[in-house]
Amino acid sequence: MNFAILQFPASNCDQDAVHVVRHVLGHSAQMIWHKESSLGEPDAVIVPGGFSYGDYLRTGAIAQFSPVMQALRGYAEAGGLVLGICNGFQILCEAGLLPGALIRNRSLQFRCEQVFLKTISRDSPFTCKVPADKTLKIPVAHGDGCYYADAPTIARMEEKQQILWRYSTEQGEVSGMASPNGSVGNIAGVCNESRNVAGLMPHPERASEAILGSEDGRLLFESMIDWLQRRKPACATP
Amino acid sequence: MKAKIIVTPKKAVLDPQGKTVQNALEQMGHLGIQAVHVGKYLEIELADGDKEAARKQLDEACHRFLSNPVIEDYQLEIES
Amino acid sequence: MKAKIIVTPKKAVLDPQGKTVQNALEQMGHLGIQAVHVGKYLEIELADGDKEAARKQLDEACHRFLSNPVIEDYQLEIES
Amino acid sequence: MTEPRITPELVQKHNLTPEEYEKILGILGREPNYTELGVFSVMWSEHCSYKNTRPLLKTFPTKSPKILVGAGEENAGIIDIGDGLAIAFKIESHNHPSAVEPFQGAATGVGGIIRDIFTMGARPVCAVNSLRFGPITQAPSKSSGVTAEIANNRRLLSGVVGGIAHYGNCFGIPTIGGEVYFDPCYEGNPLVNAFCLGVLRHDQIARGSATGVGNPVFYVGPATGRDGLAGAAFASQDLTDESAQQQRGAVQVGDPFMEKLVCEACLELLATGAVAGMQDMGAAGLTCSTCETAARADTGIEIELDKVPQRGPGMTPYEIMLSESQERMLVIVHKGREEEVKRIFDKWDLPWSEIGTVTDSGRMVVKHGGTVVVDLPARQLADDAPVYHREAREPAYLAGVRAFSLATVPDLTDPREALSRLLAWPSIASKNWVFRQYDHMVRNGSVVCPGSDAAVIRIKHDSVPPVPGQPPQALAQDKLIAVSVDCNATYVYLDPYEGSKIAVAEAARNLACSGAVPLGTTDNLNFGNPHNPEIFHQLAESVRGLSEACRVFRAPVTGGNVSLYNQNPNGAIDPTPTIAMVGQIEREEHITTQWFKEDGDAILLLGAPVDGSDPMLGLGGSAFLKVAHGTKSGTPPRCDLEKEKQLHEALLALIYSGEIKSAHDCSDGGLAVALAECCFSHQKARDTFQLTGASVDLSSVSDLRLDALLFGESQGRVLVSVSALNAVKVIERARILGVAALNLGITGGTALNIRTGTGEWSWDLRELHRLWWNAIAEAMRI
Ligand SMILES: Nc1ncnc2c1ncn2[C@@H]1O[C@H](COP(=O)(O)OP(=O)(O)O)[C@@H](O)[C@H]1O
Ligand SMILES: [Mg+2]
Repeated sequence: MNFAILQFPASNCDQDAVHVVRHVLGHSAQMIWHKESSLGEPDAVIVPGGFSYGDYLRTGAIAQFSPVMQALRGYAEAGGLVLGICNGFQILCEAGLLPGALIRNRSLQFRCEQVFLKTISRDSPFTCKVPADKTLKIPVAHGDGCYYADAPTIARMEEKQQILWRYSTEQGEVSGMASPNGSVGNIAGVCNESRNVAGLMPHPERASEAILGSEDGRLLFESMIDWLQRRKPACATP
Repeated sequence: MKAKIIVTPKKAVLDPQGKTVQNALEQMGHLGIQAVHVGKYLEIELADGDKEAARKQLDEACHRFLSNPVIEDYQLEIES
Repeated sequence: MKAKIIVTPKKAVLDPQGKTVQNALEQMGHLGIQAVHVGKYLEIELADGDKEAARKQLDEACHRFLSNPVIEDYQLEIES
Repeated sequence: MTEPRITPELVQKHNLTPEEYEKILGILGREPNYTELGVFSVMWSEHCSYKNTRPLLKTFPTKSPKILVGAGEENAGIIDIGDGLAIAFKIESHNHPSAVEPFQGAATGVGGIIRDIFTMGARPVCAVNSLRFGPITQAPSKSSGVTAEIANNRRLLSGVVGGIAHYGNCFGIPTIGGEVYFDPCYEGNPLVNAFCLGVLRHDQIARGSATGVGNPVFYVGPATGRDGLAGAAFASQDLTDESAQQQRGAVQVGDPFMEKLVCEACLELLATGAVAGMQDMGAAGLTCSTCETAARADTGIEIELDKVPQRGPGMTPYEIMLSESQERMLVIVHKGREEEVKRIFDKWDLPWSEIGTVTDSGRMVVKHGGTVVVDLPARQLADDAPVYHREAREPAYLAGVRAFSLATVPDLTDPREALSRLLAWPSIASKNWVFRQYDHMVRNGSVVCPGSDAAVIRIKHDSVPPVPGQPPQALAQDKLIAVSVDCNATYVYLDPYEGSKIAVAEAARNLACSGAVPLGTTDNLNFGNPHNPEIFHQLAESVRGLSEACRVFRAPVTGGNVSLYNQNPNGAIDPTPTIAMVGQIEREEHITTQWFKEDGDAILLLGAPVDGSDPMLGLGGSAFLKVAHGTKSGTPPRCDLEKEKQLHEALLALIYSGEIKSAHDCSDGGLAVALAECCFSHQKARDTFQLTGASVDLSSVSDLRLDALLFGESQGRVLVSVSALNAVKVIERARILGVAALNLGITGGTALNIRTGTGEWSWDLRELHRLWWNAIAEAMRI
């Protein structure tokens, strides 16, 4: 598979995503500079973490106007797979490709720690390979990770099973203490209605190798690859 | 010309910063504080010109960019 | 009563956020922008009472912790 | 515009002595003008010239076959780590700016040290910090309310940590470790020492020299403003209300976003081969970077200030030359390759300007509005600052603290409360409130995160800066680098020589506990005013101890930083020579962490349980004496360097043989605190801890005071756990390797149980852990 990884000024997890795609998963990865107006023809796009534009004004606010985002919109509308991680999630929300917004952590402090995630819907290209009942250990590192959407939006997302992950305890219990940021309903990651665009605050690319303490994050990438492989013959370009 | 923009969190949105400031003020002995909201303030210095055109342009920017309508409201004011 | 507080970076101090927003606005096609300053806005809802006393108290709070006098200026306004 | 006339008062205001001014007149053969005086004052400040410490610093060991760039040659030293790869690292202080504005002061400190590293051509891959503040908790005796001092110390802690987090997180560098101590001596004068380490290939080393006559000089980064005017000079005088007030008008604000762009652009640029030399504008900004690059290359440099991007109108040459606006670089480019440079800066949307050329005149010439405003000999300015051999006198307080005897302190009968109090004491308590605010995992290399003796990162092949047109070169194997930063300043206060040896020994011991062999050291000498002979004595004795210890551990000093004048109205800080030591771990299997791994393992103590030849039995200057008896006195533990070295080598040999499951050194709080930390320091995830109980029996160590046995801080001790089946074998091997080893007990259960000749006690681990884990957060919540 061929992954495109967007690079904004002050993306800083871009190389981490490339590393995991190339050297852990053995697929190909290409960095796309934000001033490009075309994505090429990737099988999937990752919008990586970081502090695009220094997180000034609002996280992800400025990046949404980069030329590459126009191309990304088209790509997503045509059904292409897009995964936003951390700052990437914030950018996708700001750009309107995902519902909701991410606001300051309730503690008002940055938080970097391992958390556990419960997968809420396994019916998506990002979760299809996650075993039922498995909690995922994946780290977070963010200051603005508190997910917010108004009640009607949340209700609609729940109905359409757009909530993919919630913060939980190791045993899979969704409790307030398990959340590092105070998100509505402990939401850690969501997808759009057509399920081809997803975003999450935790960093699966930092949990893809045993030496870093967890390999659970790999399940997300492996889900995408599996889904693409199954889809590929039917529709060559999404 | 100068544009002044105030961006505030929507009332329904959690405002932990407001809450923290309120607690701190109360601890300092301030009485009768009913609520605190913390938002952003932007000041934009503009070349002199058509005020109404500037307002229109900036209103658009506020809506698309300077505030996020999912979580925030804004007020725009232009002074000449 | 309502207190409105605007906190802005001192003019002599670098405002990287303002500069970045200015660049973004220019890239989006806004013309004639000479400077952008990004600060904080606080709104404090107060029980009705002595306006001057409230001002004095809040002025103190602005100075002590609502703004950072080393790098920021503030304006305090009280409406009844 | 008229410039001030040079008067003796003006010279004095620039912190130059009449003799120094005479020397300047001698060099120039004329009077300097106002701008030139400013240039001399910053270049000849302690911060830039090391005029008070140079003779001392010369005594450091600085050589080893692995050193590629040695101390003092460039902005940071460089050490070979094999396979054509190398690391660059350095520590630097930002104490005074942090006292004035903690958030921005600490943030710009991080920014400055990161620039020092990528200036060398290295990609910054991790950061570490060492912090000191006044107390953040009230002494238990006076419990009502919080004093203004304590409130202020908390404000400083919160600001400094916030600033480090802001800058490092946004830049995208993992902050993987550090230390935090609290002591009244730092009230009003906190210490903020920031360390950064970067990686590069040998052929990527960049030099800070202006070579090639005729080469153009580029300025890149944000416009120059009036911020941080003469910051180097500010750092080189006592911190007073007045000096702080002055500096307040010109606080530097950090822009990590800009720094990230500058770093990426510079690394990309270096890879093109178009760069002849590069230097960051740190302390003394444009002044220091121009004259130092010219001095190194033995050339001259000429710049035009009209071409320097400026933030506001009307800046004077004096202000432009002395500004310390952040995130700026000076780049000397091979003539004819300017277009490549412009293309890369434009790609990253960076402001840049061509401001001058390299000349062969040996002079630093600055023009403004067509006239020459500075014309000085670059080399003499950079290298000929006066050197002082200051007077040293043994401090009077030492006699008093040496006279302290244990006989005046009654022994403990029940240690339960003492251990709880020590674990909740902020200097010993978990620092999670601090490091959870730092992104310590970005860059996918943090193998051992904050919470163990040393942090460990792996360097994978894509950690190295790029080579154009080439895919990242494969590495035979990832490299593993360990870092520890240490200094127990109380020991240094009580005995500058012995205490400084301990700082180095502890750093080396922490590395050994993680499975690493030392490669090199960088030090940050934080002291008071060197004009005071007693302080100079501390400094000289400290350097003697550091040098000796670095020699023994084969950890040569590759660079460092001196921060003097750390005083507040109550006097000087405790002498604090912070040591950051870097080591290498040969193989992944050797990485060792401090916490117990499972139930049923044997707990062994390597090293003698107590140093019997120490009259204070390890209690001098101990955390226990401070917490339980409120005294900071006695002679500190002795440090037998040869014995230490033998211990580290034995520990490493045991780690290599695969026997060691965990290793943790005994430091602040002694054996009991170290044991507790082994039981509970492993955090699996947020709010999810691994608690592994232990039952130990110390009754074989007879004839020892209970407080000394449990809380004494004798040096040269490490707690390890091994599979119970291997215990006898490991003890035997340790003895063969010349190290005493004692089987203390076994892991397991939910309590820490300790038995001694006089009694048996038990602590509930969850309770102990709660105290230790939450102490700082609880103090900071108020
Ligand atoms: N300022 C800090 N930043 C990051 N990590 C820190 C900081 N202070 C302490 N830590 C981490 O907390 C752990 C315990 O620190 P410390 O008590 O100083 O250890 P030791 O006594 O073994 O040197 C270490 O892993 C250290 O890196
Ligand atoms: Mg240790």
